[in-house]
Amino acid sequence: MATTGMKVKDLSVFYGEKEAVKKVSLSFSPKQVTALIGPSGCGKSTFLRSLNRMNDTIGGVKTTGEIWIDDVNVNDPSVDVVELRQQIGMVWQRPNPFHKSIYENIAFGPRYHGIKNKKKLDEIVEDSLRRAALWNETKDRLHNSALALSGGQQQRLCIARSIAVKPKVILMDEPASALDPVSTSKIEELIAELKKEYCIVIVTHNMQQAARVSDRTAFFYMGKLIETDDTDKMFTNPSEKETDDYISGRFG
Amino acid sequence: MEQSAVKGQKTNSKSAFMKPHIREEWVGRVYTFVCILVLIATILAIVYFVASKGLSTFITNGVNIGDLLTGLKWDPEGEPAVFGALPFIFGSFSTSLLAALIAAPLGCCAAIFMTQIMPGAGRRFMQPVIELLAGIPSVVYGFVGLSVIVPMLRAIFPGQGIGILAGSLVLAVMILPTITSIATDALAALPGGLKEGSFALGATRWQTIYRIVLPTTLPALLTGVVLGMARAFGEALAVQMVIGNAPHIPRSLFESASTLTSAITLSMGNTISGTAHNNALWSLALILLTMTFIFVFIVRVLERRNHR
Amino acid sequence: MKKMVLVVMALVLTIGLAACGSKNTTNNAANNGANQEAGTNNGTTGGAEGGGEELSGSILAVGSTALQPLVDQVSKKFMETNSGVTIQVQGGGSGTGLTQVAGGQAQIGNSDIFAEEKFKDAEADLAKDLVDHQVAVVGMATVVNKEVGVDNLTKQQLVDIFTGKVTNWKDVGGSDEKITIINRPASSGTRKTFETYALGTKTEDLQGSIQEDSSGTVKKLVGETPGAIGYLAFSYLDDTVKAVKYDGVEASEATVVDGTYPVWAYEHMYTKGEPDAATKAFLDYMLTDEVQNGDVTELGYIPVNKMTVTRAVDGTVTKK
Amino acid sequence: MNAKTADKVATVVICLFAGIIVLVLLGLLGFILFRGLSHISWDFLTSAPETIKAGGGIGPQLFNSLFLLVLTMLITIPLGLGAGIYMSQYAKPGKVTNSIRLVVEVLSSFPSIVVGLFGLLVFVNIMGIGFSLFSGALALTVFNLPLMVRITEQAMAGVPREQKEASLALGLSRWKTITSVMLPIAMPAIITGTILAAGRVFGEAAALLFTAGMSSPRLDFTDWNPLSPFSPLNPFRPAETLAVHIWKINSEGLAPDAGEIAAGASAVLVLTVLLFNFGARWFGRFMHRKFTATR
Repeated sequence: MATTGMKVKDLSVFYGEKEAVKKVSLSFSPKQVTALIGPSGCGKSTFLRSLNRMNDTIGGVKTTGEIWIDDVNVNDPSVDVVELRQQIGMVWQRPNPFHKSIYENIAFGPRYHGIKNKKKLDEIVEDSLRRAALWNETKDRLHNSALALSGGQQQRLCIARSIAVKPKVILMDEPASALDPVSTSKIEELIAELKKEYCIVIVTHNMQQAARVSDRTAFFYMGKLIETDDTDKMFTNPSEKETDDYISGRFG
Repeated sequence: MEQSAVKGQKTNSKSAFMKPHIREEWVGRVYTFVCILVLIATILAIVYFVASKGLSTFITNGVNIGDLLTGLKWDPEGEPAVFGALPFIFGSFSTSLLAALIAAPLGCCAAIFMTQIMPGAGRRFMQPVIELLAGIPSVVYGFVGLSVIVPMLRAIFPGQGIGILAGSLVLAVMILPTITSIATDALAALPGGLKEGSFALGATRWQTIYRIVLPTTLPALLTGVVLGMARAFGEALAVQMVIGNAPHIPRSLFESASTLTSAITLSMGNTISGTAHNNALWSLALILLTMTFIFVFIVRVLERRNHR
Repeated sequence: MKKMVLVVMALVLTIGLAACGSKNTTNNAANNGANQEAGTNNGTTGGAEGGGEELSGSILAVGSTALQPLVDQVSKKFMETNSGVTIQVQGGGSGTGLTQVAGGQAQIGNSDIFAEEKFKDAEADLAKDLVDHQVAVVGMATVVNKEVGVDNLTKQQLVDIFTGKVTNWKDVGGSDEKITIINRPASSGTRKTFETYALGTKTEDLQGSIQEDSSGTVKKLVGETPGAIGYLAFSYLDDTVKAVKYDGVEASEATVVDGTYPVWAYEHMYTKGEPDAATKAFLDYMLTDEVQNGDVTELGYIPVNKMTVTRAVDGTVTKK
Repeated sequence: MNAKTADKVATVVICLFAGIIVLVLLGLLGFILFRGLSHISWDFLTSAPETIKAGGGIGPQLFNSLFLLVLTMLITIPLGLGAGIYMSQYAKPGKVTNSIRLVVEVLSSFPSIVVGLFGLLVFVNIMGIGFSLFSGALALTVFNLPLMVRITEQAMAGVPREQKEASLALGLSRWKTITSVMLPIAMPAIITGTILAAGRVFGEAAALLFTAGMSSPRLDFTDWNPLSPFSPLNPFRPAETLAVHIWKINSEGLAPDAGEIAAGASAVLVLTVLLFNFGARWFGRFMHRKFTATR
């Protein structure tokens, strides 16, 4: 079902006068993981956040260019942002479960989108938690507070929460950078699993992680997209000098 | 809607109608907007009300605005009536300034105690104690001031006990919670690394507080003090009971004086709306309003500096 | 007791209404006697209820805090018999009361002083519409701290004190103690009365004098501050302060009534134009002997109909 | 003086000052309670006041205070929440928003007597509500509202941005995000603030002299029909609150035991505010635990 990718054309993002993202064109294919890498402040997070217009919530941000998901331009002012966001899931750097029970964290979205049937909701909760590899750990305490989970579990809960509303694309902003190595590898396994169904865009600082999980990689530097290619090629034989320097650790 | 093509869920089958989430959003926006309109309307009404009444002293009663602000003699029922509000302005400033001078060190010490010296017990015990001070009604403060502070001052110092010092003492206790809670918040918000860095360099706790903590939080502390002063400036009943209310600039801290608020409270009910005396009282209220604006403005400037 | 009062009231009201305009009703004695003691007599309420025509309406009486307790108490009794009438009594000060009644928001404006003295400047015309109803007389005594050792002050001595010519009690025959003046604010009716009838002159607020609006605070301050002098209505006098003679005349109800003690004022209840039926009935009820000798006396005022002298707006006193 | 000594001296001084504050408060409370507690009895709390006789109670006043508080809160809370939410979520940052914020602060520190006279003119006279609990509640709203707005705004601003974004990213509308995700998190802070603000309402006198009035009609505590003029629940009847009663008794009280009644009533008032304070802390903690803890 979720076979949609995204196409970005000439996307620029301004914080007031400052151009944080400069005319980036990039496309994300379905059932693939695309990693966005680059030094801090290169604009990759801003780029990611503009994909579901999350930057709207911050004052003073202006976005130009086109972002296509199916036949809809995300940046079109007439687009219903609420409906749009339902199709684009998002996971943050720090786990941010709602201050509710584990069950409510998952069921909250679907119920809002019209699924009132208790049985159906139960199914969605179980299914989402299973996909996030969290079911076995939480099935006995679904109605306990989500805040009592460990950091890694919370992050997986957040992923489960975002897939519960059946998005087409999942955006991940450094999803494992606040976690320990064990939790990190669990998240990475999960990403590999999820890519079978979703188009995933992940921002990461960790080059090994990018190499491990992604199919394609895009390198951002100073707000510009320097290079994008298959991950294997990027890490072995980049065509731009800046990419090579960054990957081999000469700066950043 | 163009979206419908990509929609995977049946929730939006109603899209021909108004979508529920748009309707809901609209309801929320209208509701909150109406609330803010009510708030603004209230503010405008009260400002208009005070300004129109307060300005009529100058317009209909022909009092010179300069005379009002700088005049030393207040004889509203005399022939001819004289309206000089300087003693009240002086009284308001001196009482609130003195109150702030008394309360600021106490409040800051309490805040330091609660955050730096005994964070656990301090917050659990001191905080409720100080918030309680904020909850005691001003009538009770005035009553206690009249029954305890005035006789005490009368016994210790020459004079009648009543006066600016008595007013300041009562006010100091009343504004203590404002100053303390703002100072506590500022000190608690200080990044832990800053202090630890100082300790790591071998500085004592006092050196750390004195050289690192206080300078960094100074703007916030000042904000607290100014807000406290603003509250002192506007307080009426408690001050009126202990200050004596003579419309003169007193020669000492223990001589009967008057503030803007005490002059208003004392005579407002006794005068008839529309008379020169009544209008003059509203002019005092207008001065008060302007002063409060200035106080808040100062706070704003301090806060802005704090953010930088 | 309540039922008793009810019966009496109904009677009084019936007669009061019947004999509109004439102040003295016939059943004085019965009322006075019954008032305090005859609690056992339950009476038969049924017949007495609404003896006259049924009154209805709501009355708002606003103003003087000094008059409020009296009006409040009497209004409650009045409402017992006239269930169709609701009376609200509020404070706020004489100025507020007169403003409200002149503006038509209240039916009755309670005031400590003549409306003509309050309405000035642009508002002077408003006083013309107001009809005065004098319901009680309040006497005012000069009070001093007990330690000052003075028990008589002449008018001139008082003037000297309140204008600041004399600043020590020894100059008026007391102990060696500095004088502290506890005054009322310039807008106060009490102060106006005191200045007009005790001092005969307006005074300015002196440096170092204290001004308090409430009788309770004045009493407390005079009682506690060494060398303090102030003035209080008779009803507030007690043994914490000392009332001094005025020109040798004792401040008491008797001296006020016979006109020898001049420091007193009427308590006014103003209506705008002629009052409506319910308001009129209530005002008439205020003047019945039952109220005058009962509640008025009980609350420390002096019954207005006992006075042997009357006083006009301009202060001229005439024997009745 | 070397650094160590200075440190010790400073610590002692700070502790001393903190001690002084506690002592002042305990002294204050002790004074009020000591004078008043002996006078408090069930009869005092429930019987009606007397004008000139001893032995009057504060029953109606206590009831009026509580009822007025409820009324005020009924008006203030929805308005304050809405306006606070607007200020923190919908208002565009800029000059207008800032100036509203500024004026809100001015209003919350404005002398209450002016608000009272404003209420007399606008609510009592122009709107024709008369001296009544409702007028009083509206007047109290005038300066409680800014407080409420500020409390809400600060509480909402304290909600982590990720929480809001997580909800928005799930495809929830802003309003739903505010009501279902942000408000519950901000709730403990709002409740604590509200209860503390309630204490201020409870103790207010000057604004009520001119709006709710200084006298009570006879109350029939058996008649609970809010439309009947003698029913305690009728919001359009005049009512004297506890704080106003204290003020009145202190200034013009004629009863022989006026002093004791004032002391007793003050003690009741302070005890109630104390109760509010502890209630606020307990409730805030309870809510916090409910929303965050493991259970």
